[in-house]
Amino acid sequence: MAHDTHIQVRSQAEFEYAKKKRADEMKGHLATFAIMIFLTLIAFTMVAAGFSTYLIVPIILLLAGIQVILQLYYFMHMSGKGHGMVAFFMFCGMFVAFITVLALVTIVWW
Amino acid sequence: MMKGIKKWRLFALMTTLLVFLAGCGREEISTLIPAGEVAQDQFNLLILSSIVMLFVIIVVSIIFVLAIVKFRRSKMGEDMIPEQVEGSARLEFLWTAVPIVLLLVLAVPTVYSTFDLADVSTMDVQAEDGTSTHLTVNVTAALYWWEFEYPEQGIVTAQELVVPTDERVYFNLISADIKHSFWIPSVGGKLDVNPENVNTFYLSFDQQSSELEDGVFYGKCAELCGPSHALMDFKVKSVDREEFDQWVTAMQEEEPAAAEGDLAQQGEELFGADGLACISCHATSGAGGTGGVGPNLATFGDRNRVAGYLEHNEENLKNWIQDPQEYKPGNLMPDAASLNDGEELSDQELDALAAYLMGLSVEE
Amino acid sequence: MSSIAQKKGFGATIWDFMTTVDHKKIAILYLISGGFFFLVGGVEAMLIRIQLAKAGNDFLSAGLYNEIITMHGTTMIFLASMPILLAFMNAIMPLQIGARDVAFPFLNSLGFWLFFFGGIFLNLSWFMGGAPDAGWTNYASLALASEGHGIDFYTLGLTISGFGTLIAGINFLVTIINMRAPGMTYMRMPLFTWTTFVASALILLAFPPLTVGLFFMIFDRLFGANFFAVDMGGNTIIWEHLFWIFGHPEVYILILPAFGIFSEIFAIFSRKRLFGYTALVFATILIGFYGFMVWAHHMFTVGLGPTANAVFALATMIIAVPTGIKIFNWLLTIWGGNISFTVPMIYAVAFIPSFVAGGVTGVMQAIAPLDYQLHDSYFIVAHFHYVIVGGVVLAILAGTHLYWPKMFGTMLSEKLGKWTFWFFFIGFHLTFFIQHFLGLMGMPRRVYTFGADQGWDLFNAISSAGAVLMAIGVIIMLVNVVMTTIKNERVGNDPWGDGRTLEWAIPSPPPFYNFAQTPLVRGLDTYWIEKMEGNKKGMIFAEPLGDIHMPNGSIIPFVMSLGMFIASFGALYFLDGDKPWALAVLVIGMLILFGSMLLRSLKDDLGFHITKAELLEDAKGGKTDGH
Amino acid sequence: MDINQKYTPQSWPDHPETATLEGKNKFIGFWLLLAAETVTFASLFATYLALKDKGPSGMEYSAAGLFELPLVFAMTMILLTSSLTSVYAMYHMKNHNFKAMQAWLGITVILGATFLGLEIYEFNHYVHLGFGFTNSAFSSAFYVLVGTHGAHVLFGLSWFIALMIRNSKRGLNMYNAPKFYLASLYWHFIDVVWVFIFTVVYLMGVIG
Ligand code: HEA
Ligand code: HEA
Ligand code: HEC
Ligand code: CUA
Ligand SMILES: [Cu+2]
Repeated sequence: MAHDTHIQVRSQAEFEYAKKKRADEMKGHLATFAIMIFLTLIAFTMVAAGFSTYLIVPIILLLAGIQVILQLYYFMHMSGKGHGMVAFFMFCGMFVAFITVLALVTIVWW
Repeated sequence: MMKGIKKWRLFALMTTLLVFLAGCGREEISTLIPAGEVAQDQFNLLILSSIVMLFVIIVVSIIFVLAIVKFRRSKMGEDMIPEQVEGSARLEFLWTAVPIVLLLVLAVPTVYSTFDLADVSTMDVQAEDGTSTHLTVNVTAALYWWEFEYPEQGIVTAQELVVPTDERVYFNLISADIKHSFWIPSVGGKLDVNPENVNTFYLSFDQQSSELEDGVFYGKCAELCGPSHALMDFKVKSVDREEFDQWVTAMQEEEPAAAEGDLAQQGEELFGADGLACISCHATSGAGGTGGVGPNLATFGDRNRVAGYLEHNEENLKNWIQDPQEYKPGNLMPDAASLNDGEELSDQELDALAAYLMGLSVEE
Repeated sequence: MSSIAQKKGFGATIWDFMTTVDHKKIAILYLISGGFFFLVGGVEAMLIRIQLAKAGNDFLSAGLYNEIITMHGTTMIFLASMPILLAFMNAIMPLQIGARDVAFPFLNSLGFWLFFFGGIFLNLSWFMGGAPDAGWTNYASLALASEGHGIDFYTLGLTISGFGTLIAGINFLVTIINMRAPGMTYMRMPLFTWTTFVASALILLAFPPLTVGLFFMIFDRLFGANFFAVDMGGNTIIWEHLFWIFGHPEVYILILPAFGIFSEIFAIFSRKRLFGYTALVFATILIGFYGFMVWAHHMFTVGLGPTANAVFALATMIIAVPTGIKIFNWLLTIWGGNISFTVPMIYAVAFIPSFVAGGVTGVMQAIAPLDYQLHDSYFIVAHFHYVIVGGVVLAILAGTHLYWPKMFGTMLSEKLGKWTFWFFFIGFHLTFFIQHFLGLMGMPRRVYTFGADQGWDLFNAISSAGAVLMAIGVIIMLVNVVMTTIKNERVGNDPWGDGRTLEWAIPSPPPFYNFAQTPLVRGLDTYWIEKMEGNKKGMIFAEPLGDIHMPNGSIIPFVMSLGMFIASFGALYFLDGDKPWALAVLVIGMLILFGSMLLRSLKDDLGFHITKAELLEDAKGGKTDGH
Repeated sequence: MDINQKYTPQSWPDHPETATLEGKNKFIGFWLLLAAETVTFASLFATYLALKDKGPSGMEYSAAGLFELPLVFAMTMILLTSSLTSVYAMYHMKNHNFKAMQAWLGITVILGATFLGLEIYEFNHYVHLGFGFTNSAFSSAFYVLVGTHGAHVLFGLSWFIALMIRNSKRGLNMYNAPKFYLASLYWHFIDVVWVFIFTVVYLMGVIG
């Protein structure tokens, strides 16, 4: 285990490139954030504006879903390299989460 | 030693057969001797699934026994290295497909029956005069006893359910305290009695209980509900429609039958508000309710059991009144002494109460 | 015990085990405490059977009987079966994949101590005012009504030990994902490793609902919340759902590792590669997956409505298919093999008919309308003891014999082992076969007594007689363990002669650093491949001999668990009114817990190195001390 | 791995969080924990939905009558922003810029603490209105769901603070980089949960 951290010093060019890439990525994150704020605003506005419940509920749930995907895939890098198992288990978790919620809203009464 | 296993399997098969041949248990309580449409359906499912399962077991056993007999080391030789087979797609397919087919055989009647047994749509069907065409009984389960209310007829009884034969009887189940489960094994499967909702189902009774050795079907509480869960039994009398109607009429008579004889009259006094005030928990008229604190005793003299499970005689009754905790740990009836300012009841007083209670009857 | 431990005094040995982070020693801890709880649960089972031996027996009172069945079920499932299986996973799985240790040695120790203190906490209820008495399922309305603190011992104790199990599950998953030796692809992993993997995944996703349910119960009973208080708008069915969303996967958490152990045994003692390895792997995954979609089959009679019942009935039945695939692949593994009937193999062989009998009654219960009759009757008791005793317990007994030499370096007596087997096996069928019929004859479960007028006397008496045979079997097993330990005849790497996987390639017991050099895996059953090719060194290695990095031992896991244990007493008595010290105890416990956590995060724990020179010394027969 | 190994931005690997086996283990293990947390919160949400507006007869408060959106909106914005600031912190972590990372983490902590403060204020407000933990099934479910989230926020804050203090003198290395990374993952997860809380509890609560 001692041997898996040999240090690799990158050339200047390589380094500049990596740095640039990270800066680009950060810009993407900023955009993601803007979208999230926007989605949140829509959700709150719809409720404040008092549209029909049947319209609002599915839409705000959808918006929440999109936000979660943004968080997971952009902020948390779930599509990144080495995230295969991670994604698999998160999806299993969401699957169990989904059926749990489904069950408790359908087959438990009042 | 493998012969041992073979012998065991034979032995198991024999016991199975024997047990089935012996009729399996007592008529009053065995699911194997169905006494109603619902139980019959369920029994048929039992037989069907048992055949399928037996088939599975036999197939597995044959392969199994052949394998362990044919390929033992004593036959194959100490040093023999078998061929390292990887697998066979064809076989995998076979033993995926065959079980699926077997399961389909089970699935169809399962789904059909599930919906059929849950169908209570005819419950509220009304005849032209506005009365229901079917009998409905509201069952309330309370810590270790059962109350049966007949809303259409305006009567209440406890511990012993009286129902007409050869028709569907609908049940509304609710618990007064914690969860119980309502089960009459020989008449049909159970349904839970939850504290937060009314559960509804139907049963039908195709046999008159008087034909049974004990004269009643046995009912059980099937959900752990505390120390006396094991003793939370009830009894079912199934009678033909005519007799049932008579019983209802008798129950509807407002006044409880007057106590006969001195002893019983003394008992009635003790029972009443000026005596031990048993009446504050126990109603003695079929039409009257007590808010469900204690079982309605209007039909006590007709009962088959005391407190649901003790043999119905004065001895047990007196013991019960003296010290209910002794017989049903954790039940909610106070012992006699605590109702009598801390003093034990005298034998004479007990005799009186017993005489009175045994005289409460609506059957001729 | 390991040779290192023996040289030390008794106190030092104890200290060693309290601070160890070595997966092999933690395995021994799990085995001993799980074994102890198995005896406790077994004694409780015997009490149950004595009480039910005849009609109207008054050996146990009604209330005590309920406490005993509750503790029997809870102990057997949470404190006996699971920990013993975790013991085998700890002892064997890292060896099977050629890892140096598990991914988080520190957490491994924490997981054990949490389980241990949780179990002790639960059992202390016997001495502190009464055990829980609402059944192992602890249904909410009864649990809320139960007097005294029994239920609180249940909820708090299971919460603690549940955290331990969750930690163990995560640990195994990461170990398998990240620490496989070079060449050990997923499709070359031994089946026991695969089943450990899937069972751990089930632990990961099934324990949270239980924990949440337990917390609700704690809040309701101890802090005045209303989740299940019907008159306050609560709903008791929520508990049932949460419990069974956990509960059904739980039974597969038990049976999958058992399947894994049997898979190893069938291959080893038939001297044959597992037939349909790929199918076995996928069946394992499928069972795990389906396991989450069937829980409501425990609730058919609750009144969920026909649609829910039908859906869950069908979903449940499907599980028979992957399980069947497993059964038939095992049969084809021994078919054409060269079967040697050692003790582990006898258990494995006996498992097949026993488990199939239990499995098919499960499918019968899945037929919802039929289950209206079967539910909460002795038929259920028969079903689950057939799958649990006929599956899990037989696997535990088989695994104990199979892996004893790997864990302790000495073989259990084959002769006594066979005696144990016959007593246990015959007793098992005698006890539980007849219970199917008791159920069909109308006998509900969880009854402390039954009347002589119901026709159940004879069968109950037979059932109790069977239990006595089982007890004799277990006692012979104990004798076997003691005698073997006293004799202590040492064995080599591969005592069964036909080992196929990596764990048989290193000494029994393995040195504390496991493989001096990480092995290179060239296929399924890698050790067998090397043996067949006549490799004298046993294995091919993936790296040259070099320094090995090892984690330090630590007492912190023990102290953290102790902190939770103490805090739980505080919580338990918190609302009692007459116990002002409860809050103090709660706070002190929490301080110990968080203090030791803080200590852990502030103090860097970088481990130590074993040098190449020491390894060479060790290989020559010298001793390297762990520290 | 050597804790004293010094790095420069140029020798700092692309993915310091998974550059060592220990890091990789922590990384996978932590994600698995998040999967378990997903199920935990799902159970809490499911229970909340089942018990929403359920209480003893004559219960005073229902979701529609209780919740007010302005405060929740503010809390949401604050927490979302703190998610972004923690992304900035990780950006600088990858650039091996320790000071900037600490600064952004500091901002994240301040935002998180504000959020927590508002939540405590909110709870306190409800309790004063007479909507206490023990009042109804609804109130218990509400406080346990939102409170569990709050407890996670508290834990996240303590984690950040402990990491910042502990490592303030030694800068970034292979030993602590994974820890910073995981703490930030945890923070995002908290945000994910909050997205559902404001949607399911507050927004859907207000519309009844
Ligand atoms: C190790 C534990 C274990 C295992 C493996 C199983 C396996 C199964 N169980 Fe069991 N079960 C329990 C432990 C277990 N169970 C416990 C503890 C309870 C009671 C809890 C309590 O209430 O206290 C319970 C209760 C229980 C119930 C609830 C009964 C009730 O309370 O009303 C049901 C209902 O569907 C059920 C079904 C099944 C099924 C379908 C399987 C299947 O997985 C079985 C699959 C196996 C086979 C079918 C055999 C092999 C297959 C073949 C040879 C192929 C061909 C077969 C066919 C075509 C049928 N179980
Ligand atoms: C892993 C799980 C497991 C295991 C292994 C067992 C094993 C056994 N069980 Fe258990 N059982 C359950 C899980 C298990 N059980 C569960 C979950 C319930 C439901 C509880 C509930 O309703 O809530 C239950 C319920 C249950 C009942 C029904 C109670 C009721 O409903 O009223 C019965 C009755 O016969 C029973 C019997 C037995 C017997 C005879 C054994 C035997 O196999 C035990 C064999 C072991 C021994 C015999 C050990 C003997 C030990 C000694 C002799 C010790 C010597 C001591 C020293 C040297 C110190 N069990
Ligand atoms: C506080 C209420 C209460 C009082 C007062 C009370 N009982 Fe009861 N009684 C009950 C309850 C509750 C049961 C049902 C117990 C059970 O089966 O678990 C019961 C059961 C009985 C039974 C058996 C019923 C049956 O169906 O077999 C009899 C007989 C009885 N009581 C007689 C009496 C007498 C006589 C008195 C007065 C001395 C009395 N009770 C006072 C509550 C009460
Ligand atoms: Cu009522 Cu059991
Ligand atoms: Cu199940």
